[in-house]
Order: sequence, then C-alpha cells, then structure tokens
Amino acid sequence: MDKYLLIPLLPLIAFTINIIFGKGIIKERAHWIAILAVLGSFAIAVSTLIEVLNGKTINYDVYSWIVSGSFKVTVGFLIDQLTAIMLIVVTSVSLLVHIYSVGYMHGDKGYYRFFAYLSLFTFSMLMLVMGNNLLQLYFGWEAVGLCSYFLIGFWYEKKSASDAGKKAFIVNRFGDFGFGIGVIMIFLTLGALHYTDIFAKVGTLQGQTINILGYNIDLITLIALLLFCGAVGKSAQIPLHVWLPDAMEGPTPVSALIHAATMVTAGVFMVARFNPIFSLSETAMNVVALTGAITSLFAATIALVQNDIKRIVAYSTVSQLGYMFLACGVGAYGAGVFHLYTHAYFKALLFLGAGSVMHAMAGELDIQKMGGLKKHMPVTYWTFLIASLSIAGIPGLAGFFSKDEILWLAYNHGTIGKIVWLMGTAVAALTAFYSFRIIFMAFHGKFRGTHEQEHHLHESPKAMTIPLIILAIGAISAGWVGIPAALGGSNAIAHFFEPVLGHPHVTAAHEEEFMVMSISIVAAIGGIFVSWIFYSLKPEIPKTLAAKFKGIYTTLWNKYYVDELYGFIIVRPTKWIASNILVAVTDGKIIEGIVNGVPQAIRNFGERLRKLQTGHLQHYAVSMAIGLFVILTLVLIAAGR
Amino acid sequence: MVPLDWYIGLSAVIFVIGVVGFIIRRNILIMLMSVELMLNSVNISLVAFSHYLQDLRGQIFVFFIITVAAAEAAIGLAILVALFKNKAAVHTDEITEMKG
Amino acid sequence: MLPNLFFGYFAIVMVVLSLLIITRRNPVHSVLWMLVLFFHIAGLYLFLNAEFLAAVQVILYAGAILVLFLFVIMMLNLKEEITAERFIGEWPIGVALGISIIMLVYFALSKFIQGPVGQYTIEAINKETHTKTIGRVLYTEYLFPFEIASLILLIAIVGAIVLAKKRG
Amino acid sequence: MMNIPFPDLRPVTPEIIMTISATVLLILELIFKNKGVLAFIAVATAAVVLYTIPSSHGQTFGGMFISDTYSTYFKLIFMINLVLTILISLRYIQREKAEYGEYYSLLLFATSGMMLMASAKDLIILYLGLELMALSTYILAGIKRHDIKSNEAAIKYFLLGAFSSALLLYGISLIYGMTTTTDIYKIAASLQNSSTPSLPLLLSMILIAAAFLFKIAAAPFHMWAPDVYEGAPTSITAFMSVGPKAAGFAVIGRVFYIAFQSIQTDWTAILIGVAILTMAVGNILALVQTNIKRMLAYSSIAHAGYMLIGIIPGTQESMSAMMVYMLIYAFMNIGAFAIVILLEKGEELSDYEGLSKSRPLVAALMLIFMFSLTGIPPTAGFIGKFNLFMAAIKAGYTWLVVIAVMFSAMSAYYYLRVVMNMYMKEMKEEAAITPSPSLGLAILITVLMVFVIGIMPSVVIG
Repeated sequence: MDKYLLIPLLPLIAFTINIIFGKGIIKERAHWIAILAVLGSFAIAVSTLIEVLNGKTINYDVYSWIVSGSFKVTVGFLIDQLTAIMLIVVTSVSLLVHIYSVGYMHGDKGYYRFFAYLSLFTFSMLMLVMGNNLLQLYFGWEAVGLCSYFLIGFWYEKKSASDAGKKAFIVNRFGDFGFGIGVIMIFLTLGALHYTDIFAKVGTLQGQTINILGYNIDLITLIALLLFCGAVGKSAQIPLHVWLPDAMEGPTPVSALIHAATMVTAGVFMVARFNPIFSLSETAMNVVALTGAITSLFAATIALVQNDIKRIVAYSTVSQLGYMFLACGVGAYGAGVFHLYTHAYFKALLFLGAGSVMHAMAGELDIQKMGGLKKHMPVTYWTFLIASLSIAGIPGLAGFFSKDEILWLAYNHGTIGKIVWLMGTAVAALTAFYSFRIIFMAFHGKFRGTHEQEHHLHESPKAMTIPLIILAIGAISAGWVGIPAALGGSNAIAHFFEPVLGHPHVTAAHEEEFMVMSISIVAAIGGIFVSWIFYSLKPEIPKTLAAKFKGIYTTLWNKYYVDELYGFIIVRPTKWIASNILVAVTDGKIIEGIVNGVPQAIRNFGERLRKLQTGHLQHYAVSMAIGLFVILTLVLIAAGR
Repeated sequence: MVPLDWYIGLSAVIFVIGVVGFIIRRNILIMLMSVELMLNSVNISLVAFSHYLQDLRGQIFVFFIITVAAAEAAIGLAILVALFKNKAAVHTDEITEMKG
Repeated sequence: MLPNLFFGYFAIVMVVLSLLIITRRNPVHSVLWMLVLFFHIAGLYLFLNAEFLAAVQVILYAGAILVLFLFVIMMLNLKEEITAERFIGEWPIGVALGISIIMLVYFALSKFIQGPVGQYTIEAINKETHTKTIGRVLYTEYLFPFEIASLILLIAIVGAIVLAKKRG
Repeated sequence: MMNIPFPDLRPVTPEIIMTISATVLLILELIFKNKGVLAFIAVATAAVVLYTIPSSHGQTFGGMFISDTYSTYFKLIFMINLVLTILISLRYIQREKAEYGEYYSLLLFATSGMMLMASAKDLIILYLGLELMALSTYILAGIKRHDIKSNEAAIKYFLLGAFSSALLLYGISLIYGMTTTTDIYKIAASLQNSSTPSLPLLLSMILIAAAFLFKIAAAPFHMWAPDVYEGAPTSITAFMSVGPKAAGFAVIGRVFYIAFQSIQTDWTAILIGVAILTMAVGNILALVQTNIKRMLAYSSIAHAGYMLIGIIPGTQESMSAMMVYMLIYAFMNIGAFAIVILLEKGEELSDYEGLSKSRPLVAALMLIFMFSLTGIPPTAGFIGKFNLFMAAIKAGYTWLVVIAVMFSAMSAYYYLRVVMNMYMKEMKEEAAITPSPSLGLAILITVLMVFVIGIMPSVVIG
C-alpha cells in the first residue's frame, strides 16, 4: 500500500476500531490503538520529510471519487515543503497530546470516545494539510470543525461546554460561508479544483473585475478575501475571535491540540498555501497584515488582566495567530509558517502545563488562587517556564527566531510593514508580561488556595510529564533550523520553504537587523521585568493601577465588550425580530414560522392528501381508472389533433 | 363475414363492464368475477384476431390466460378464505384497517 | 347476413349477461349468469373455428373456476349478503368513468387497422384438425411458456395450501 | 412427422436451476423440521444461479427468451434481493409464527418470475413471468395468515394486481391485433413503417404502461403500495419493494425502448408527468406517516419517481444510471428493513425514540441507511442520485432534475426525523432486539455495500 496514504489512514482506522468496539471490548485500552496509529503516522511523516529534504515533492491523485467533466472530486496528496512541515507538526503534537491524555482523561467515562475523536480529528487535519485540491481542503476544513465541536462539547452534560461548542460552530459558519463561496468562485472562474491547475491559471484573472451592486471589484481581491474569511473564522481573528476563548471549556488536551497547535493554524496554512493568489492582490495582503496585527495587539491587551489560566493562554494563542497572519500579509509566508511550527510546541506546552496545574488543583483555573506551585510540581514549573521564555522571545529559544524573522521582514515591507512592525514589537512586550504574570502568580510566592487544595497538590503522573519534557525540548530547539544569517546561521528553514512560499528579498544591512532584534529583545526582557515588579516584588501595584485606570481595566477585563457588542448588534436584534415581528406574523409560533413554516405547509397538504388514501380498495381502483382516463384523454387529444 | 371491428367492439364493451363492476361492487367475490369478465373479453378479442389474422398465437395465448385465470382464482379465493377465517368480511369497505 | 345475425345475438346476450353479473345482489345468481356467459363465449369460439378453446372454456371456466367460486360463496352468509348494500357510495362516479372510458376506447379503436395475415388459414387448420394443430404448436413453438404455465399452476396449489389449510 | 430440434437450454440454465430448486424445496420441506436448511439451500441456489448467469448469454426457444447484459444486470439485482431477503427472513418468520417451508420455495418462484420478465423477448413470456412473480408475491404477502393485516395486504394486492394484469392483457391483445406478433423486436419492426402513431397503438401502450407502472408503484397506480407494505410481513415488504420494482423497470426499459420506439415522444411525455406526480405523492405523503413501514413504502414510491427520470431521457447513460440506482436502492432499502426487523418493536416511528441511548450500534446503522436514502455523501445513495441526475442533465432534462432535487431535499425531512427520534428524543423504554447471525450478515453486507459504493463508485459505474 501507498505509504503516504497510510499517514491519514492509520488514525482513521484507529477511530473506526475505537468507536465500534470501544464501549464493549476495548474500554480502558482505547489509547493503545490511537497512540500506535498516530505513532505510525508520525514515523511515516518523518520519513516523508527526509524525502522532501532530498528535493522530492509528491503530487498525485490517490483516488477519483466522482469525475464528471471538469468537476473532479478526487482524493489526492500534495506533499511539498509546506505540507511536510505541517505533517510533522500535526503528527508530533498529536502524538504527545495522545500520550498526555492517557493520564489526564484517566477514569473518564467517555475514555474510548475521547480517543476516537482525537483520532478522527488527526485524520481530518492530515487530510486538510495533505490535500492537493480545494474540495479535499474544504472537506478537511469542515471535518476538523466538526471534531472541534464534538471535543469542545465532550462533557456535554456541562451546559457551558455544550454552549461553547455551539458558539464555536455558529461563529465558524460565518467564516466558512465566505470560504465556501470563495471555493465555488474559484471553480466557476478557473474551472479547476486542483492546486496546481488553479495556480497555473490564476494569472489569467489578473485585471478582471466583477460587478457587485454597481461596484467593480477586482476578482482576485474578492476571491482572496473570501478565502481569508474562512481563515478569520477558523484561526479566530477579529472579528470572529470570540469562539476560541470559550472553547477552553473542552478538555485541556483538546485545547492544546486543536485550539493551539493544529486546527486554529489551518487558516494560516491555507493563506500560505494560496500565496500565489494572495500575492496577486495588494489590497488583500494589506487586509491580512492589518487584521493580523490588530488581532495580535487586541488579544494581547485582553490577556493582561484575565485571571483564568487557560483563558490567558487562549488569548495568547489568538495573539500569536495574529502574528502569523501579520507575517503572511507582508509576504513573509515562510516566516509565518515557521512561527506556526515553533508556536505549536511552546503553545501546546503551555496548555498541557496549564492542564497539569489544573490536575493538581482539582480543576481550579483562577491564578489568583494559586501560588508557590514551583516546589510541588517542579517538572511542570520548569517546562512552563521554558515555554514562557520561548513565547516571550528570549534569544536562543524557538520563539525568538520565528518572531524575530517576522518582525524583521515586516520592518522591511514599506509603510504598512513599519506600522505592523511597531504593533508587533508592542505585542512582544505584552506577551512577555502576561506570560510571566502566570509564572509569578501561579508558581512563585505563597499558596492562596484552600487547605484542602494545598494538601492535594502533587506532580502529575509520568504519562503527563513526559510529553511536557519532550515539548519543552521542542520549545527550546525547534527554532534552531531558522537561525538568521545575521547571527551566523544559514536560515535553513527560509530556504527550505522558498520553492513553495517564496522569500521576500531584503537588502538591508546586518546592523539594521541587529537593531530590530535588540528592540524586540529589550521589549521582551522589559515585559518580564515589569511583570516581576508587579507580581513578585510589589504585588500591590497592579491593584492600584487597576483602581486608577478603572475604565481601561474593566474594558480589558470584559474583553473590549466584544461579546456584549455582538449580543447587542446581532443576537438581541435577532431575538427582538423573532419575538416581536415574527410572533406577530406567525401567531406566536416563531420556530414553526421560520424553520417549520414551509414543511408545515407541506405537511398540512400531506395530511389532506392522506385522506384520499382511504384504505378502501375501490377507491384505489377508481384512482387507477381515473389515472388511466386522464392519460388516455390527454394523449388521444394530443394525437388526434 | 362478420367484420373484425364488431369483435373488437364487443370485447371492449365487456372489458369496460368488467372494469365498472370491479370499481363499484363492494363484494370481493363479484370483484373477482369482474376480473374474470375482463380476462374473457381479452380472450374473445385474441381468438377473433387469431381467426382473422390466420395466426395461432392468439389462441395459444388464450390457452395460457385461461390457465393463469384458474391459478389466479385459486389463489384469490384462498386469500379470501384466510381473510374470512380471521374476520367475517367480504366487503371491501370492511377491510380498511390500513389507510392514510 | 346469417353470420351477422348470429353474432348480433351473441353480442347482445353477452353484454346483457355481463351487466347482470355485475349488478346481481345474490352472488349465486352472478355465478350462474356467468356460467351462461361462458357457454356463450364458447359458442363464439366455435364460430371462430376454435373448437379446442371452446372445449377448454367450458371445461375449465365453467367446470372448475366457477365451481370454486360456488364453494367459496357457500361460506358467506347469504341472507345478510342479500340485504347488504351492493355498490360503493360513489358508484355513479364509477359508472360515469366506465362510460367515458368506453367512449375513449371506441374513439381510439375506430381507427383500428389489423396486422399482416399469417400462415394458418382455416383450410390449413381444418386439414390437420384444430386440436392437433394447437397441440403441435403448443408443444413445439410454445413449449417454454407452457412450462412456465405449469409452474404457475404449481404455485396456485402451493398457495392454496399455505393460505387455507388448517395447520398446527 | 416433423422433426423438431431440441431447444438450446443454455440461456435458460439459471431459470431452470431456480425452478428446480424451488420445486425440490417443496419436497424437502416435508423432510426437514429445521427450516434453516431450506434457507441455506435457497441461498446456495442463488449463488449457483449467480454463477451461471454470465455464461448464459444468448437467445433460445425460437427467440422468445433472451439473456443479454441488460437482463444479466437485473438478474444480479434479483439475486441480491433474494439472498438478502432470505437472510433477514430466517429469524423473523420464526418470530412471526409464519415459518412455512413453502416460504423459501415461493421466494424462489417469485424470483424466477422476475428473471423471466427481465429476459422476456416475447410478450407471452413477459406476461407469464409477471404472473409467476405476482402470484407468488400475493401468497407471500398473506403468509401471516392469522394476522388480519397480512390478510388485508394480500387481498388488496391481489385484487388490484389482477386488475392491472387484465389491463396489460388488453393492451397486449390490441398490439397483437395490429402486428400479428407478440415478439417485442418484431413488434418494433412492424410499427416502424407507420409514420404517425395510430390511436389504437397509443391506447395499447397506455394500457401496458398502466400495468407496468402499477408494478413499480408509480402514481396514480401506487395506492396499493402503502397498505400492502404495511400489512405484509416485513421481510416480504423488503422483498417486494425491490424485486417486483426492479422487474417492472426491466420490462419498461425493454418494452418501451424496443417495441414502442416509434412513439417514444408520446410515452416520454406520459412518464414525465407520472414521474413528477410520483415524486410529489411519495415525498409529501411520507412526511405525515407515523408507521415506519408505511413511510418506507411512500419513500419507495418516491424512489420509483427518481428512477423514472433515468428512463425518460432514453440515453445509454441514463438507463445505466437507473440500473445502478436500482442496485443501490436494493442495498439501502433492504438494510433499512433489516433494522426494522431487528427491533422487536420497530414498526412505529415512536419506537425509535432514544434508540441511540439503548442501542447505539443499531441506531448508528439505521442512521447510515437513512442518510443513504436521503442521498447524503459518502453513502451509496448520494452516488446513485448524483449519477442519475447528471445523466438526465446531460440529456437536457435540467428542469426535471431541479424538481427531483427539490423533492429529494424534502425527503431529508422525513428520513432525518427517524434520526432525530433516535438521537434527540428521550428513551421511553429499553429497545429489545432479536439478533441472529443471518440478520447480522445481511446488515453487514448492506452497510458495507452502502459505503463501498459510496466511497468507490467505480465498482458499479462504468
């Protein structure tokens, strides 16, 4: 069998086995199947990466499902440099999260179901990144969304969890709607669904416009923005970011895998994959860059004041995703994907560390009730610290290289680039600050929780700490493939990506690069320092500041009131229309009015029609005779004329 | 010689009488007889065609139709007997358990 | 002229008998009128040089099928049957439908053109006798349908046993 | 004495094996107390017949019988139908106390009838095959003879069936009078010369069409179907909803395309009207049902409507799309009935409430069949519909396809209501099931085929 096919197939097989036999035969052994499958995928992914490193790219159709003219629905794989890296990210993080879950989900009554869903998610994500055509991308896109919905609402008895699942699903609908239209438009204008065909033909669209409501809109810009809509939804960018923090209601391994390392980065992957389209439209690029920069800054400021450990990390994810889009928007797709890759490790590590803390604290999430955890759970502490240093951008760690690459390339990208560079640097300082706020509040100082909790504090089991350690190694070293020339490296990853993603040509001198680098290092260290003063040295300062700048504080605390805003401008009017206008129209039957109105009308008709079926034999015979009579009359009249 | 059209007309009239009988009678037995009437009208026309077309196929067909009619009557009456054992009903409007 | 008169008699009697069959209140009367009708049909077959079929008509229809009907009628409660409603409520619709259909059929069949003439002329059949000709054709050309017909009779027996026989 | 050569029996070998086995079963029924043996023999017969079908191509009996790729394909469907029906019947007829040995014999006879219909080149064979099938099915529908519903189903099916075959005979007699032949191909040749369609020809075509449309349960000749499907034993309902329908389509294809080629525009117009009406009636009335067998009956009416869309354009592609649809329909429909049989109490829609809680696997299987019947990818039902509609669009019947798609969307409402009942409603009581190895095998085969065809359509297309 084809080895590339095995990569997604193994998790699918694991899913099938677990979902069918999980409840009866397998039960608590469900993780073995899932872990072995994803381990196999990982091994093949590594060997594939080696092949790609040796200059091989794979692009073929595995299977043609439906072929009808130019409408070809196929399953095919395109494995180039971009996909190879994504495969490593997805399979390695997934593998570690699987192992971690053995400890974390131990004793849960849906144990087998959880592993089945994880496998299904891994399969969908692999299909998404490996696809060589748009429909497969779309399939993977929807499938990961569905898995995310299942996993967020995994503890469906908990109302907040099932609500969060629904919210994620509905918010993503908005983005996917645009994405779907984008896919259809590509097929209609280019008549192709395979990437290679699309990219070969996309040049012909240049300069074409489409008339919408009297405005002439550049076709490529429109397509690019429609695709970006999908990315905004999936990668939780403004204004569709609201679902991601709520998604933390799901089990923590899910947050680490889906809502930090893999699924949410699908938007970045998609923009990078479609770089030949995006690069043709400057408007679209600017929109991407600004959306990314604004989201990044916006989410970072919210993260400053939150107290829920998972929420802080979630906003940090939104912020870092903004970074990646920022990179794509300035044409530095390679840097964006590089950041995606390093981010996967340190962010997964942060989530899993948070999960480990939660495990010890019996589900407590509020960092104000923690403190001094360092001595109780050293492994968690040290790995969490490494991740924080990495995300803060301390030189030598993974986060530093990727973040620096983005900032440097942004700096060199004209006016827009300078603006987003400034914002990015500010975000770097804020990131360092809020990351270390967790470190100082949760791990240092005195324990502030209940006695019972203190008594219960312990380091997590091996199944959980070993993935932490492995991820910590990743958080340190993942960036070493991208040491820039200015620091004596070769920036191997940028050259690796160049055939697929291109590389912006930068002529500026190394001195200038050192300057940019120093500024971000200063920002990072400054952030950490301020955090140390605020939360370790003089803990009263934050309270005074919060009291002094009450307006800003509450705004940030309430996440800029975005949820409330949506509640005000979307949910409330909808409800108002529903309860006032529709009730008036439909006599208090809102749901019947909208959803069941037409079916109800048909049903009523059916009920009447049903009366004709009297059960009386003669009536059936009469109906046959009438049918015969009518047909005879019509045909004979038509022929007799 | 009698024109072929006369036979066709006779057969058509008896056929339609059979149809009407089938449609309007409540008694299942009479409905069955009406079906026999329809089959016989077909037989008449087939034999007439056979005669006028100087071809035996029609008569052979009639032979088979009579065979099938016998089988049909046997099975139909058997079903009726089975029904009658459960519910003493021979009228179609009494067997409307299933409808809608 | 004489054949036409002969046909006219048969035609009128057969139509009247048919009408009687479908309108009689007592099923026994219907069966008896049907018996008369079958004899007339047999007569018509003779008239059309189909002696064998005429015999089969009498033996099978009159002798077997109608007797079967009579057996079943014996199960009915005839007293109640005679007082019960004969027709369904909507019978005028049925009759109107019948009249319309016969008009349409008449309209269509008025343009009837018969097909090409075959090889079995009356003389040819008479030379070999009708029964023998039929038998020969049936066992050679129509052997296959003949076998199928035998299967149909077999399942009729099976069906009657399955449905009507008393079993534990 | 004339010397008559013995007819070539090779083309009819499958039918001969089938009928001999059916007859032998009647005798064995007296010997074996365990009726499972009979079922096994019946399945083995089907396997042997399936093996002999491909090598049986040719004509025989003076060209009355033809075995070609067309008939082969339909015979394949009949065999699938037969085997699956036997598998789902075994335990069920025990449970329903209708375990007569004749049951299997009659199934084989009915299937022989269908095979004869698919292979008939002569209208006499067609008629006799149809009667062989119909008479066996009447008995099977009424085989639960102590059950009033079964009696009622049988009597309704029988009377209306006899009525429709009388219509068929009248049509055939007129055709015979016009052409002096009953051979389908010779009829075509004889009618080729006339430039304008004659009224008697149209009349006979309509009468024949009415009888065939009755067999496939197309409106307005469909009204027997819901009552008969509801009343008949469920295994027989599954059998009837596929076999006679496929046989009906087989003869429609052959008789209309060949014998009535000269009046194609006329019968196409009729079939378009009938198809639309059939889809409308089937889908609208299925919406309001509370009995699942009845709902599936209306759904089968609706599916007949879709399949008529394959007949209408008359292209090679659309015909084969119709045949593929029939095959797919056989799997998904019998699969759904198998689940109905599996449940001890499964005839009412309310019996499915909360099934996912008490019997998650059964619920999941039912969900797959409902998805497939709706036509949701990646199930076979989607492939069937896609293929059928594409063929019709290519032949220029886009507007008809639009109507069909609308009705098909409507069908989601009632199929998914079963799913809703299973997954969204609270469980009332633990659902009892009567599993058996054979029933499990039938469900396994159907669900596998639903997925295999859905994922690899090339196994059936092309």
